[in-house]
Amino acid sequence: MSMYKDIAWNGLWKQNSILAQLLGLCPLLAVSTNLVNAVSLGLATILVMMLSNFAISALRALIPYEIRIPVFILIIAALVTVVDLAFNAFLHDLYLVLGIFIPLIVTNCIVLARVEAFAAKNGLRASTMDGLMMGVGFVWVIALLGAVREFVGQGTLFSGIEMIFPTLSGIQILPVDYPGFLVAILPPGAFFVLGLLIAGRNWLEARANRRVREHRQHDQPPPANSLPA
Amino acid sequence: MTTYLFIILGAVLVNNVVFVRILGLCPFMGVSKKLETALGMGAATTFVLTMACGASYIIDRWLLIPNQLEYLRTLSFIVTIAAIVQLTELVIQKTSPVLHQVLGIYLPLITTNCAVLGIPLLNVALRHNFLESLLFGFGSALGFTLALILFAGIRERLEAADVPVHFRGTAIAMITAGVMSLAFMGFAGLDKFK
Amino acid sequence: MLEALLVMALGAIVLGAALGYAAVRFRVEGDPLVEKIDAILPQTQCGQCGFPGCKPYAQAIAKGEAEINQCPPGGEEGIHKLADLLGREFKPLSAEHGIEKPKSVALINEQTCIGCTLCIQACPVDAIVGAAKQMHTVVASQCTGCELCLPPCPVDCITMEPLAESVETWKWKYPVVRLHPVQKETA
Amino acid sequence: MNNSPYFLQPASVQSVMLRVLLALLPGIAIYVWFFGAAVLVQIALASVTALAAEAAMLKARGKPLLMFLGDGSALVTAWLIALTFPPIAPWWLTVIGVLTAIVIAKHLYGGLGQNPFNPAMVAFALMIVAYPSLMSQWPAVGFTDFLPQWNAIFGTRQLDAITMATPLDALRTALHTADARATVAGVLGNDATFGNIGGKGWEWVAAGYFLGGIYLLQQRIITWHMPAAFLATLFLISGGFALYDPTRFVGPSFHLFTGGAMLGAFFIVTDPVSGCTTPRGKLIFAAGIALLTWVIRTFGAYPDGIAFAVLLMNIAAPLIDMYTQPPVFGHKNKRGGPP
Amino acid sequence: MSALQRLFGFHGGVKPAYHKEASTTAPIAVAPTPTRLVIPLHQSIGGPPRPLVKPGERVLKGQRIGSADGNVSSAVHASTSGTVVAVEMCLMPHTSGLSALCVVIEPDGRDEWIALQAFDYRAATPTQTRDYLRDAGVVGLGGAVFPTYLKLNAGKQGKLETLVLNGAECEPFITCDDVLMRERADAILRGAVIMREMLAAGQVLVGIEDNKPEAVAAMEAAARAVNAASGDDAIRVVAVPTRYPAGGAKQLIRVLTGIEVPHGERSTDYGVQCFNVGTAYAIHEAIELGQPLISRIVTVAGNVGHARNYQVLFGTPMKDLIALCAPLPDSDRVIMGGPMMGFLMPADQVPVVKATNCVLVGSKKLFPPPPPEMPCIRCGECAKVCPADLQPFEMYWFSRARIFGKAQEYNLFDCIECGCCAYVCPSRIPLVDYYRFAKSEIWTREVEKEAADEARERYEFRLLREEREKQEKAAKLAAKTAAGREKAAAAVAEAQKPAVTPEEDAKKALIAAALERVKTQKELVHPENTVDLTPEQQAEVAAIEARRAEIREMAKPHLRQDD
Amino acid sequence: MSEPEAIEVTRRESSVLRISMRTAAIMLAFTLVFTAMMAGTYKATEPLVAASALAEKLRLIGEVLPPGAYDNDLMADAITLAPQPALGLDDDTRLWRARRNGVPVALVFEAAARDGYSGRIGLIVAVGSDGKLLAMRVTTHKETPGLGDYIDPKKDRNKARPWITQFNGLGFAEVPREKWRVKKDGGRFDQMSGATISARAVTNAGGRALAWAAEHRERLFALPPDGRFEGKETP
Ligand SMILES: Cc1cc2nc3c(=O)[nH]c(=O)nc-3n(C[C@H](O)[C@H](O)[C@H](O)COP(=O)(O)O)c2cc1C
Ligand SMILES: Cc1cc2nc3c(=O)[nH]c(=O)nc-3n(C[C@H](O)[C@H](O)[C@H](O)COP(=O)(O)O)c2cc1C
Ligand SMILES: Cc1cc2nc3c(=O)[nH]c(=O)nc-3n(C[C@H](O)[C@H](O)[C@H](O)COP(=O)(O)O)c2cc1C
Ligand SMILES: Cc1cc2nc3c(=O)[nH]c(=O)nc-3n(C[C@H](O)[C@H](O)[C@H](O)CO)c2cc1C
Ligand code: SF4
Ligand code: SF4
Ligand code: SF4
Ligand code: SF4
Ligand code: FES
Repeated sequence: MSMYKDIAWNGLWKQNSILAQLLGLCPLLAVSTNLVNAVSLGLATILVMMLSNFAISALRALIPYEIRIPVFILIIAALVTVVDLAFNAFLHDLYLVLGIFIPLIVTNCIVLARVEAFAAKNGLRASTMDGLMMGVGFVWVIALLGAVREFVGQGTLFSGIEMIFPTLSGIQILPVDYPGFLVAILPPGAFFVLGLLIAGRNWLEARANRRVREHRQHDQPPPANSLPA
Repeated sequence: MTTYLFIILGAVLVNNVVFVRILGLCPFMGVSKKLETALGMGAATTFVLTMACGASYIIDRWLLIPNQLEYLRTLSFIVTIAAIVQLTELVIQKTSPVLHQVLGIYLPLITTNCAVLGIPLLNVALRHNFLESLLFGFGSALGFTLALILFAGIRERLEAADVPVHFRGTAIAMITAGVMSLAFMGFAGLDKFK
Repeated sequence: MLEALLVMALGAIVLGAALGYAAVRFRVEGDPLVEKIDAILPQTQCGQCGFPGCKPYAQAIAKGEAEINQCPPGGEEGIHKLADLLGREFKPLSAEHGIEKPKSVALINEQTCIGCTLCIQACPVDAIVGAAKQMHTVVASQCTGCELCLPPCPVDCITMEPLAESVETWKWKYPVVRLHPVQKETA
Repeated sequence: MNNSPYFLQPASVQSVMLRVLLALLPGIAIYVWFFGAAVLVQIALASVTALAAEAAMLKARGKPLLMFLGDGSALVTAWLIALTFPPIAPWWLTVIGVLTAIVIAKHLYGGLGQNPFNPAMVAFALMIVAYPSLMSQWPAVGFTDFLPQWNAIFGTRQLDAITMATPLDALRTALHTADARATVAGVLGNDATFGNIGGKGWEWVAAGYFLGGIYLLQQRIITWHMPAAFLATLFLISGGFALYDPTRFVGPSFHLFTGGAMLGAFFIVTDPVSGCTTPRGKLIFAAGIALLTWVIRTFGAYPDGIAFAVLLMNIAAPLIDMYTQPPVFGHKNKRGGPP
Repeated sequence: MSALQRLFGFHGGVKPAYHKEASTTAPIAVAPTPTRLVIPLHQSIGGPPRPLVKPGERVLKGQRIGSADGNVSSAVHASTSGTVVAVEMCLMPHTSGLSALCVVIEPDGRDEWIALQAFDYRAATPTQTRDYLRDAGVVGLGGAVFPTYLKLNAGKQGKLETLVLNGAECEPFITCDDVLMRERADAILRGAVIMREMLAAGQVLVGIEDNKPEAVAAMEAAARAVNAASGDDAIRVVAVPTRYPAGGAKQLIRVLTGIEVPHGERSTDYGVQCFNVGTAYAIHEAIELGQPLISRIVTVAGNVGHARNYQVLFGTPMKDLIALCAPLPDSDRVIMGGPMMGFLMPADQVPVVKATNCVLVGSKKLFPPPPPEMPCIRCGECAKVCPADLQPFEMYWFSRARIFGKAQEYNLFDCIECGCCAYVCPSRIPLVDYYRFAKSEIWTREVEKEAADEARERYEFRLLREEREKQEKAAKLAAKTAAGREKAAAAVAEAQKPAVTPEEDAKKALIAAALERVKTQKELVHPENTVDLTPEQQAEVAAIEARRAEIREMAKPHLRQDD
Repeated sequence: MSEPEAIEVTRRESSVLRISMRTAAIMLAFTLVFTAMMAGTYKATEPLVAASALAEKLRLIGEVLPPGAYDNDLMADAITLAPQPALGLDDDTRLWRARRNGVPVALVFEAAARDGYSGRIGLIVAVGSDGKLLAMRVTTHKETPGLGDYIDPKKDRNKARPWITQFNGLGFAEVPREKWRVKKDGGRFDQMSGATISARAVTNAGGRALAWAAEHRERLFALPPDGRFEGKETP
């Protein structure tokens, strides 16, 4: 069981695709202009990651080393296309919101990176779990980024939610005459906010490390959370 | 002639892949710590991207469109690209093991460099002909390389700066990338004179 | 449907064949990276990194199975060099593998040594000379200070002595901490 | 106790920065003369914000407060922000600008001397991208009434009446967006905005900055390389295009005397920290800024390209420096011999 | 003579206040012999000399007490006659405040010379002359104390165009060369003539900064005489513009000849060689008078009542020297050398050595502590004044952050540590300290790297040995059982590549195994890891063995019991 | 070359061939399986996707012309427009004709303003058979976010009455041709201060579209479905 805990911890924090590995940055930065877009794309990404980790873990014995990358890509691209078509057909509203960002999942580095680093070496359940957790790790970061950018940029949250749930509507948090801070929504803002998030993570890590060290000094075992990457 | 020049200039400066189109960020962040490796990655990407644009044009034009198989575009493009990357990787591995090791996980990840899929798809969307596709791919890759080596130059200097502890490394690199993209916004509007 | 399969099949055959050919043709032997990493490691051979020597640790790093911050004798300096070589992020020395200590050499107290040869067997660089039931001595210039000879000694006659500084080995200090010990006349 | 050398020339960062502030004074005086005392309000606002932000950051980073606060570099940044922002910009615009300059562009990089980008220009670029309209609202020349200006800065009302497009903005808008019939001569003929050179008043402000620049040169705080390369390049390129098609391209006298050109040439391009340092590098750096400035002014979306041009060349500065190292003693002509 | 010389410039340089008048008003005085001389053995670049004397021994003035050891080294001599009271670690005139081996002599007041005999260098081969100079302890007196005999080698072409005599003396306060030239111009030029002959130099240029008109005049007069005697116009005295560091060898060579000698190359390969005028004088003394180098002219200046130049015996405590000049009460430090490049002494009792051209007494007023260091603002002032055309702020930037590779890329090792950059820096950064720090770190690292490489070799050798032993043991074991014959063959075949037929193989394996058995037994008694040792290590081992033998004797009774 | 070496080489050659064949086969297998999967999904979703695309197009038209206003099959009653410089169009576009009980109600077509602050602004316009502009929407634009983008109602801060709705229901009868300008140019329509250019571009384009429709209305309604309108034929 602790293995799954480690997988979860890795995906959510320690090996977090964005904060720790800096992979999958393009969709992260391009789509996080508001919270709704960010979460929607994040959910689609989770789906693809789970499916591809599952499929490749299942098929890994059949794939020769030399052509593993093309085969992985083939599988991921096929899965993405299937998800894309399925969304188009069955969840048309969501599909319209996400538009071109679904095909873009193919080139999200973390999908391939996880497949190559984890699914190709591990069992079915662990791999699926890894896909899920890595995906969740991606979602919370992109959601946070989207929320901050939307809030600073427009003073709102959940704008555009009506496109998914027609009964709901976005929330104007800051006064209506808030002039907005356009840069937050533009590419530079994406970089700035992500930089601040990473610095925040560094700060938390440093604090945790200090704790561990203090524990050490008092001769207590540190909280064990160590699975090699 | 000038249209071709504009395609390249536009791709390098105005719609720089990294700063404006927000594509190819993972290698941009990952392989920019040293100038040499940045140059290597830039060269590899330029080669792959130009090839990918040519190949994808041919595939799209002569295989997919005549057979009404546009839904296979993403798949066929990405598989072609993967194959090109794999070939390049094998060749580099043989000819320059050090470069190969340094580029580490990023060489296979060129495949998932969004730019390498995104630019061929954009070529289709912009209805470029074969030559334009090649030039657009080449120009975008140049823009990527430019961004990468400029960034590497700054990062080499930043390495020695007295940056606050929690911002050292990637955090300040992100902020730097932000200012760079801000600077590239200065080129906004230049493309309306195409 | 059929066109789709045909088109993709055509591509697959061509690419698969080309890749298979290339994979065999361009296969590389050996791993130059391990050598490069090993060249950075201090060769103390102390095993504090959790591997039975510097080379195995180098191999583990090259394979991505070990962090770069596990070698205490190499210190921060060594980690920086590894980070540079591998394009990874610098990390402070991992606390669980030990701390950086000043360079020392082993010294055998010749009064107590019983000549059991256990230390000779432990020393990874053959820096101890002597024969069975005779006193043993450390050749200081060859001792890497790995401390591996300390535990096996049954009479605890080995101590680690920090290397003293001489005018020749003296280093200029980092300018912020300016130290000029003004010594009073001793004679 | 310190090591050799045991005695030093009397010079300090503080005196350098103070002389830069001094050199800005003539330009500021003329600016106030033509555009009103709002300029001084902005300078005060920016200075106070800058010092407060600097102090807060120094404290947060555990650096000695007095030594760095007194160095004057934050004041230079603040003054340049105040002089490049519109004098009637709302107070919060200036405050946010100064904060980004000092906190993000300067202290996140380690503070004085370590920032790769020109802090004042980061602030300008960020603000014009975020608030393009507020950043291009300038008071009409000669409209120096203090009260409306004060209201514009601290009130919430937008005062259309007292604003006017700057010459650069007006010319660019007319030439490139309105209708195809506009010509340089036609637009420049509109003397509500334009004097003979760079717009009424603007040329005098530029002359004031020029004077300050000469003082900096004389004090050997800046070298001739950057201002000369910048002004010469801007002159040549705008002159060349004006000769080629005088209806579409405006000439050098306009380019040199409007917007931030003169301020830029002597005070902004010359920022030692974020610019190039080798002699050849300085020439390339400043010429690059001039070229980009002209391109952005002429074809781009933003009215004055200097901020973007400076940032773009800041990006390239480390590489330029690296590749323009002067040859080291003895390495000039390999294998020696008298030259 | 001096009029027609074309001069070249060098980049950068500064003009600090010179403060030279005070010490040039009086002629050179001879400093009294102190009650105790502490003569460090290591006084030049290169390996430390081996001590030749033991405590209690009587030595004569000029007697060799340390002999050159290794390729780059120079002898050391007793400065006066007396008794060696100790050969021990004493505080060195070195910034570190560390001690090194010194010969402590109690003078007997008789000042008795060894038998002096001039050396007929014309009759000797160049190598003999150089060996003679090495044993006479002549080293460069311009500050670098590089053994002079090594520099008296004409290089690839076998001859030189120009011999440069360095009388520039560009450092503030220092006037030892100035007064030497004023008072002993003839002797200097006699030394120069010897050097010129040894180097087969075409011309001799004496470079003197133009703020020393008396020295220029004296040298010109002497040069006229020598030229008249030799009949050619080979020696010329050139007044060079006063600008620090015009006296740097590379800068002076550049000013006088236009030649730039790159870092790390020998100037002789460019047809020039540069010596300090004091060195020339020392050569004259060594060769024509037979006197080894036992004293030099030292300027005592700074925070003293009357600054002056003294002829000082090596080993004289600086304290005694300073006491001659009425130091002012607020004096707080002693500096060896000038204010631009000098080194802070750990205490004032350290001895005068060959490198001591000046003993500078400092005070807070004279050399105020620099204001706190600010960050570099890249103003480029330092690059403007750097005589080596470096980018000091880049070197500083990377040295400060300990990124030494990049610092080296910016040519850190071309820096001559002249201090010009730190002198002008508005941020008052002790730039040179950073360079010194970076340089010594880089050197240490190289040493460590070598040690690591050696350790790797030894480790790999040990692994190999262990592997071999394991195989041998396996073979032995296999050979023991009759059934294991084939196995042994296989094992040995594995170990030894060339394959042989099975029968032959088995037989051989048996023999080999038997042999190995004997060998292993031997090894068990005496592990064989003492092969491949260098002579020094063997000496160390031998010394240890000797000690061990002693201990064994003492320990015998106890050991028996254990048996 | 010595004997064993030669053998070694041939062996390697043959293994290269074998491996190539093997990888090709595996690639082929994977490709076939996954392409089949995709093709299957495509076939299965094709009708749904087509329906969605249609709905999307109708939604866009619906923005300017409510579905209740007509009863014919718009998609069937469409013609192709050759490039129309008067509308700022360089390419072939479609024009839809809305009728109710066979009576012409409105024309829906694309138009473009090429003098936006940052280039082309794409529009879709519905003009009633009575010559009134029913509604206008911006489909594509590159105006400065936060400044010129209020022309798109989604970005307009005034959600209650977005700027672009002020044209609804106005024709040349209500606003004379020469007053069909922004107020700053002496016309009837508001602009956002600080971003006149965008407003001016859209307003002028609306006026031009109205004039164009008035000129060609009869012919446009008269053309057979799927016909082609050149524009220059009628004087
Ligand atoms: C092993 C060794 C041999 C040297 N041989 C010579 C030589 O033959 N000729 C020479 O001019 N310098 C020789 N050098 C000296 C260096 O070039 C030295 O840096 C320089 O002469 C002294 O610099 P200075 O003139 O600034 O004191 C040698 C140095 C070393 C380490
Ligand atoms: C910055 C600097 C300044 C120097 N100034 C002098 C000087 O004024 N006079 C001098 O004789 N040597 C000076 N030297 C030492 C010379 O570089 C060189 O070592 C010496 O002239 C060689 O002669 P020597 O081997 O006889 O000492 C200086 C060196 C440096 C690096
Ligand atoms: C960066 C920047 C972006 C601008 N973007 C727009 C725009 O998208 N639409 C627009 O109409 N005006 C835009 N403008 C404003 C124009 O330059 C011009 O000042 C304005 O349209 C004139 O209108 P006014 O008369 O209402 O002030 C922009 C200005 C700047 C500086
Ligand atoms: C000649 C000169 C020009 C300067 N120009 C600028 C400038 O354009 N922008 C700025 O923020 N600071 C400027 N400074 C101040 C200072 O260098 C700046 O705050 C540093 O970049 C902060 O590290 C200048 C200083 C000098 C001496
Ligand atoms: S800790 Fe370092 S020195 Fe010790 S064995 Fe491991 S790598 Fe070698
Ligand atoms: S003597 Fe001891 S400390 Fe030294 S290398 Fe050998 S085992 Fe290590
Ligand atoms: S003089 Fe000082 S502040 Fe100026 S560039 Fe050099 S080191 Fe930096
Ligand atoms: S100390 Fe070095 S860097 Fe500084 S001026 Fe002298 S040679 Fe140049
Ligand atoms: S997500 Fe775009 S390159 Fe990684």
